[in-house]
Amino acid sequence: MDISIRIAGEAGQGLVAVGNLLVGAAAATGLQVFSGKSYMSRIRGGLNWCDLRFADHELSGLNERQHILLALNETALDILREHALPDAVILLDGKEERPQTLTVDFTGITKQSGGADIMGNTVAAGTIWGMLKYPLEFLENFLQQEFAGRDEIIAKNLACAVAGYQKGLTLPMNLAVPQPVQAPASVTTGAAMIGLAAAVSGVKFATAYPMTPGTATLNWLAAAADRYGIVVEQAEDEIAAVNMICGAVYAGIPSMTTTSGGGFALMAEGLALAGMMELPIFVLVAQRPGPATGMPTRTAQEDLKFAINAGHGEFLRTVYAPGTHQQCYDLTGIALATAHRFQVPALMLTDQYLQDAEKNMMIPSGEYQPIDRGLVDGDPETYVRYADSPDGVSPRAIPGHGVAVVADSDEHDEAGHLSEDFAVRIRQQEKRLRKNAGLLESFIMPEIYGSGDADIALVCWGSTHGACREYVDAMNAGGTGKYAMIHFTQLWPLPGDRLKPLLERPRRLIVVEGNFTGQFRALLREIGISREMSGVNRFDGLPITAEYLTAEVK
Amino acid sequence: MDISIRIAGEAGQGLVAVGNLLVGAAAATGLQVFSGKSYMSRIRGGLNWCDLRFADHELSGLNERQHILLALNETALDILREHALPDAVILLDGKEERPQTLTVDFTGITKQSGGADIMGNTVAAGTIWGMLKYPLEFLENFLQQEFAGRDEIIAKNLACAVAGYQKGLTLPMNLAVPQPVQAPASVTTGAAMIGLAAAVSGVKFATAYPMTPGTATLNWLAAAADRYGIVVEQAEDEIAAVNMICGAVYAGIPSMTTTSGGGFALMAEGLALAGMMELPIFVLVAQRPGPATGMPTRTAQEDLKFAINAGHGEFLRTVYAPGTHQQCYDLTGIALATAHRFQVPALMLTDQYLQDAEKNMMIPSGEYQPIDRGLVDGDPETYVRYADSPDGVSPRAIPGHGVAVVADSDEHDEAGHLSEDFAVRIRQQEKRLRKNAGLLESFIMPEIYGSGDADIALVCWGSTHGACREYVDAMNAGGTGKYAMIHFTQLWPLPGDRLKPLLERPRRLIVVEGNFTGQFRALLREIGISREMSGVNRFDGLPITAEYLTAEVK
Amino acid sequence: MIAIAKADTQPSWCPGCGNYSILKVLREVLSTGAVELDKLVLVSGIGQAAKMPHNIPVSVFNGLHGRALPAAMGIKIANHELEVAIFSGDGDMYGEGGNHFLHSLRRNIGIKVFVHNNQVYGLTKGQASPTSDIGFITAVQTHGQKLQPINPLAIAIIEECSFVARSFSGEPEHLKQMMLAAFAHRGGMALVDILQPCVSFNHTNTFKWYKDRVKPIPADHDCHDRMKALELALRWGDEIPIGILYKGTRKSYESDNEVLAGGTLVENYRNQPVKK
Amino acid sequence: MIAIAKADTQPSWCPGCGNYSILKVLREVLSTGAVELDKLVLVSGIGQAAKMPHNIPVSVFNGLHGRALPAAMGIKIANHELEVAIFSGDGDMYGEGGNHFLHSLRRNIGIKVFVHNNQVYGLTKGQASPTSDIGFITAVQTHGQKLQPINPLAIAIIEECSFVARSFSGEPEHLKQMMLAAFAHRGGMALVDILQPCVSFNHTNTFKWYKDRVKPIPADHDCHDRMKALELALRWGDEIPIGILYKGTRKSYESDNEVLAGGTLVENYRNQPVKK
Ligand SMILES: Cc1ncc(C[n+]2csc(CCOP(=O)(O)OP(=O)(O)O)c2C)c(N)n1
Ligand SMILES: Cc1ncc(C[n+]2csc(CCOP(=O)(O)OP(=O)(O)O)c2C)c(N)n1
Ligand code: SF4
Ligand code: SF4
Ligand SMILES: [Mg+2]
Ligand SMILES: [Mg+2]
Repeated sequence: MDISIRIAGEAGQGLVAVGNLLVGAAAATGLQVFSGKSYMSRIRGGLNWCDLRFADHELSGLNERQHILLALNETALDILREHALPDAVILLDGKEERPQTLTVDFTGITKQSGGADIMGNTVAAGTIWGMLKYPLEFLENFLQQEFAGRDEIIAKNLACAVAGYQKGLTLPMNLAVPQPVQAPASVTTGAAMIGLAAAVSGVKFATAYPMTPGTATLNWLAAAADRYGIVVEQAEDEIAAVNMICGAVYAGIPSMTTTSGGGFALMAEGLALAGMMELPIFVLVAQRPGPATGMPTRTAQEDLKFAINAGHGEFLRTVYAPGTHQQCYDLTGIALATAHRFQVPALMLTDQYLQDAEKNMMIPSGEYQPIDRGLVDGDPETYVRYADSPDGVSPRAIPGHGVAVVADSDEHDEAGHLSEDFAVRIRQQEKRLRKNAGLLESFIMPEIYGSGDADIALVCWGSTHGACREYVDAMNAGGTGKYAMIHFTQLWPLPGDRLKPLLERPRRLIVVEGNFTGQFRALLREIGISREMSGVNRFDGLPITAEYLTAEVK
Repeated sequence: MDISIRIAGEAGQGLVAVGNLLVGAAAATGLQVFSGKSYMSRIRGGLNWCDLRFADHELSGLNERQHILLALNETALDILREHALPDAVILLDGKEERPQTLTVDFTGITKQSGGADIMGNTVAAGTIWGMLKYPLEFLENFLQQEFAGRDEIIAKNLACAVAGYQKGLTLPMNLAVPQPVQAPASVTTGAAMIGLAAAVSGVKFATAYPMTPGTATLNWLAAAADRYGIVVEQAEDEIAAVNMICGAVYAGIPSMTTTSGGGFALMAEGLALAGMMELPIFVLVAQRPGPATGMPTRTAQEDLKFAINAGHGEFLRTVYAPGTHQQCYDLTGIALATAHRFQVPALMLTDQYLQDAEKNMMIPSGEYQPIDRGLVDGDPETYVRYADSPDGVSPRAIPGHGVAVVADSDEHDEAGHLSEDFAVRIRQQEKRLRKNAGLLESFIMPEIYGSGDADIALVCWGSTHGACREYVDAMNAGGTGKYAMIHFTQLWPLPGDRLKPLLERPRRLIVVEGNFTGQFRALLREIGISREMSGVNRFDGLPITAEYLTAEVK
Repeated sequence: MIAIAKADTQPSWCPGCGNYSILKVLREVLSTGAVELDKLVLVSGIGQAAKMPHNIPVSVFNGLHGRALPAAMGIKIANHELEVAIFSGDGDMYGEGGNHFLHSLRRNIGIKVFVHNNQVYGLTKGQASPTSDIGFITAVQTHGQKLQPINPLAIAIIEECSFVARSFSGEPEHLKQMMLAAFAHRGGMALVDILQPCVSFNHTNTFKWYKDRVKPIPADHDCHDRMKALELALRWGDEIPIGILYKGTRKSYESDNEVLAGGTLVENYRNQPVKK
Repeated sequence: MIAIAKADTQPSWCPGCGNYSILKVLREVLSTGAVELDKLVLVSGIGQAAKMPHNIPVSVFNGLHGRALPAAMGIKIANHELEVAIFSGDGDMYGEGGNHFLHSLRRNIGIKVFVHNNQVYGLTKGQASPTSDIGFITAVQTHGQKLQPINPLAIAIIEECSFVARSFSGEPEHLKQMMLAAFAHRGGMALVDILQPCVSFNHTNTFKWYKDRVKPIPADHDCHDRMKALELALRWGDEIPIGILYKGTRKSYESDNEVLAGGTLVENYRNQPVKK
């Protein structure tokens, strides 16, 4: 049992505030919650919305259509009404009467309750809360918490919430609503979970040039910087950012940058530098639709093949893509640890949808557990940075601690010094690329969800996890066949031999991705999966949902 | 019948001058010639060499081992002697006697002949010419031509050449040498052929940030700029270069930039811009070993997958790689024309080996034959730049000619204006990507050389053409099996359906490439070639030769 | 399919944003006939300011963030009879685009560069820009901006840019004169840094803050005196000089190029080049 | 396998190159004990000058062309007790690296920046660099360089860099004093632009050309006077001032950072952060 609510209006109208209040109150009530943001690339005006879902089971994605639409202006109503469910409750802020629409004068109610204009958002949240007939106290408590210490503001907001709630109770509403299930009360975003994991894993330096939707993680880190002892520096451009973290990692601290496609494109040369110097930098690439500036505030999965092939020359990297909030946390730690273990750069692909998506969950403690950087002290007499070794991993010391650490972007000898010798080249390139065996061994096999001996498997990666899981559940419940989801969180390197048996088994294989060309399908072919595969793709800038899959899987 | 000569010494010692004299004289004599340069990333010192081949049949590559080694210093002798053929003639400049070595005092002879120090190079060239017993007059004529107008210099050089020649005649030498065959007398490089084709095809603006080995073409264009009316501008960085040509192409002129891996990496964002704005820019990527600075003066084929996937978001491009000097010329014209026809960026991959390789050939006339830019005038009332169309190609007008031409890096509507509408996004992205069908239709099928029903086929791309061809000839002559070469000059997009039959036929398929990981093999799998393929790879920075194939094909 | 288009008919700036005034003045300037519209190309990068060109019905090249200058340069080289004008933000021009800014000044190419300097990254929600004042607090600069603001005018004067001016969106008449002068300028690159309040993210340098400080440069200022111009450019605080600070006398790129001397590249495209 | 190594034992510069003198002076400076070698990291980009660090047996980060500054900044932030010094070329620092140059000045981070300014791209065989004089003819600049040379010292002064000096490889004693002063400087970024003859590709600005022109800055110059310093920085021609032009008084990045106040990041890595 779950319910979907869309709150829509102009940028700057406060719809995010309404959403936050409802999400916070719902989580506090013990409901399972999930929410997502859709916004335009502007600060005021336009049409933005915020989608909320409350349920009595764990949620992992959004809905295409909603049970309740709250339109904060008429444009929102006109455009979005047809996208609500046929029997949806439609609320409009204002005084204008419209057919099949409940018009509520939030501004009027706010005034009557003695609230400031901005508290119309509280009235709106109260109204919906009242319609859903959830206990008022949870909303009240949440408001008290939100504005803790500012008593006057609390009092006014409470008055507004109560007035809205009472209005809500009077509105006709015959939807069944999910009941609280003691779900975790804390709410977080994908962006925050990545930031938190980076902070507790020992990232001590983060630098970025602002770029939506990567900035959300940068902001989290900036806010946590003093707490975790992290230097956060805004770079003059993305090239500076990637070269700064190369320097910082060389000098001994785990470091990261956040960006999106265009900024990542500018980092391609620096990525090759990390490859050559064997520096475990960590780059978060939050995807959005391209090419070029594209749709800067929308979501996509278009940068997979670029991430895997970015940078000139041949060098190793690991590429991850979380699908859930928990995976955002776990994979960040794994990416940092694996990068340091093998001394290779790590990339993580998220996207606008996952960065901004809010969900309630048990948030990890935040206890500091720095990863093993794999450093050695080195003997001043004999130490060389790029000593050959059976697994390709060389002893890594850091400068300032008794040995000279020499790193070069040119081909270099074991000591790290520039060398133009052909034998040296061969030996070092073989050494570097030999680490692939270890990377493949540490590969995170895909999660198989649903039927163990499925006829039809949805292969997916990254943020489509929730939608695919829901779809598989629905189909398996429907009984028309046995369905499974095969969800990848590690995208490179891929062990073809271990994946083949898994991917050969199902009768049909459908690769689901947020792009036009079917990039992951191409990758699977590249690693030797030659069987027939079909694709479900979406590239309009909106996230894939279970409903989208229902419509598109044929 | 052919003969290989290596001239080796320090950077700055004039070995290129010796090589040029011999190549020029040999071509003038009517011999087939081919030469290549191997040099270190320094201006003086170190060890460089120049390899020459003279033959009575057309040549298309270099030899691993030589019949004659001319060492201009003892280091060159010490290092390179063992790489000459076992019965090679070894010449050393100087007075030091060495076993199995003909020491010739070029400096002394120069002095005696009244030449300046630098004319030791002429003496050396004369000596080799004498050893080969080719007619002196051709060397003399070539010198006269080289120094035309500077009579005193000519006289001195002639004296040196004669003295060297006479010395050469006295040296023991029992190698058979190829005889002239009326081969074309003009000599050119891969870099120059690309420049020439660009100039005659109508490139009017070239900009680059200097980067070996791309610079060779930039230099050619700079020298030809006044003649062809081309503006050549040195950019402050590669990002400026690619964005400048985007602007220039938008404004109506075919434009190009030259670079190498690291510089190309910096252009990835600009490439996506060209993809989004549908601008037919032309980028020459002259490859060298990476990652990062790597081996900046050596050769490689390591940037194929990067070139195909560079840039964020999904957009089309064509990627070419010439294998011969003629192909350098032809493909440049084709790349420019195809890019303009479909309004997509075109990339061309060469490498240090091909950029610098000299060969005699009939050089195209240089007559100006500008490509069709595919421009329309546009009706001021109705014109829109990105009008939808069945083949995805929209009418392209240019600014300043009566209609407003609007181009945006954001997703945009048909008029080119920024749009955040989902339907507009879908329509424009589909329009842009629809052009792929046309690109596939215009695909240049690979050249099949050798046995029509080969058991064993060498699949190769770009500059390994000559080596593979020679190897196939040798094997077919040897009679141990039927061999063929399947040589690709277009690398993207690849029509899997048309290539499949071709690539399924041979019993064995061996993919030859100048990289470690087998990038083209991976690409073939990606487009659906699932059969077994083996690879021959080289990644030490030197070009693949026929001898290398003989040793490595198993 | 959700059709956003209907919600997207107004310029996408916040009510009260200084960009509206700049747009209004530009419209006025263009309505004077000072610029031949058919020959005008408006170029921008990415940002709030960079959306400006879409509001004028002429040819537009709205390129990548930070890359307006090289794109404009390519356009100008291809057809130097076009009037190429950039309208873009301070982050775009001096941050991501800093290297192009520096080197385009050196080229002195005849492009008109109007920078909407709101001392903040507007579109990405309020981070410090290269011109933000020290102490400016944002979500990233949580302890306040510590980097010395860049001084683009001084740098332009150092590099002998041929036209260097400052104006303010809140002084429309002044801004109009600066725009007209920049468009009339024929000696090479013209830089007009326009102070512009961002009502959403810059609560330090507000309309009033600027209004209280801007002061026209005295009429007797000799704009060919480089040191005097530098002194003006270094002033920032209680008094901010607006007007033309400097005019250099170097040749413009396009007037000093051997190939362009033969006519525009575009117009010569089909002609057999004259072999020299 | 051809073994090049044997041919590659000497520094890879041309005989007579000014880089040898700079190397020699650096060796001298380091032999004075002025810098703790174990705490020294030499950083460079790519170019002839950028090969310099390989000749000193300390920690070295020889990064990408143009990117010495951001790499050095990352190193300094990770461990601000290291002495981080850049030795790189004019093309590297002011050309490809121009944006980092501009913005690192704004940060005033305690990195010592020595630029081997030979007014040419040496390693790539003689194209004009951002500091090449007007008229300089090359294979690319066939009609001679036309771009106004960049004035890095003036820009550094404008941005109030804390230490701005010029020296000449042909005045080893002067250069030594400048290096010592730069290494001793504790106030933030130090820029030393070192004129350096390139015997292979710059036949205009030769050893003699520089020798005839360089002139020590008078002892009474007040290096805290920004306008005076600018005047010196703008001089180029018959007389080229060498010495310390300017010293700014801004705080250094590392001394003004809340997190670094608690010790270096490297040394705090294993410690539970103090939650504030
Ligand atoms: C390569 C790249 N990096 C980052 C961004 C994100 N971005 C878009 S606009 C902008 C800053 C805009 O600031 P400014 O130029 O001052 O314009 P304003 O919005 O203030 O008018 C940034 C960082 C981008 N689009 N591309
Ligand atoms: C991204 C990139 N572009 C271009 C190059 C080629 N490159 C190497 S060194 C150099 C110029 C060096 O000039 P400078 O910094 O002045 O050093 P110098 O050799 O004169 O000492 C260039 C353009 C490169 N290595 N990387
Ligand atoms: S965010 Fe600032 S600059 Fe952007 S439109 Fe709003 S007020 Fe203007
Ligand atoms: S090319 Fe110039 S800078 Fe480079 S080593 Fe030779 S003389 Fe020195
Ligand atoms: Mg701004
Ligand atoms: Mg230089």
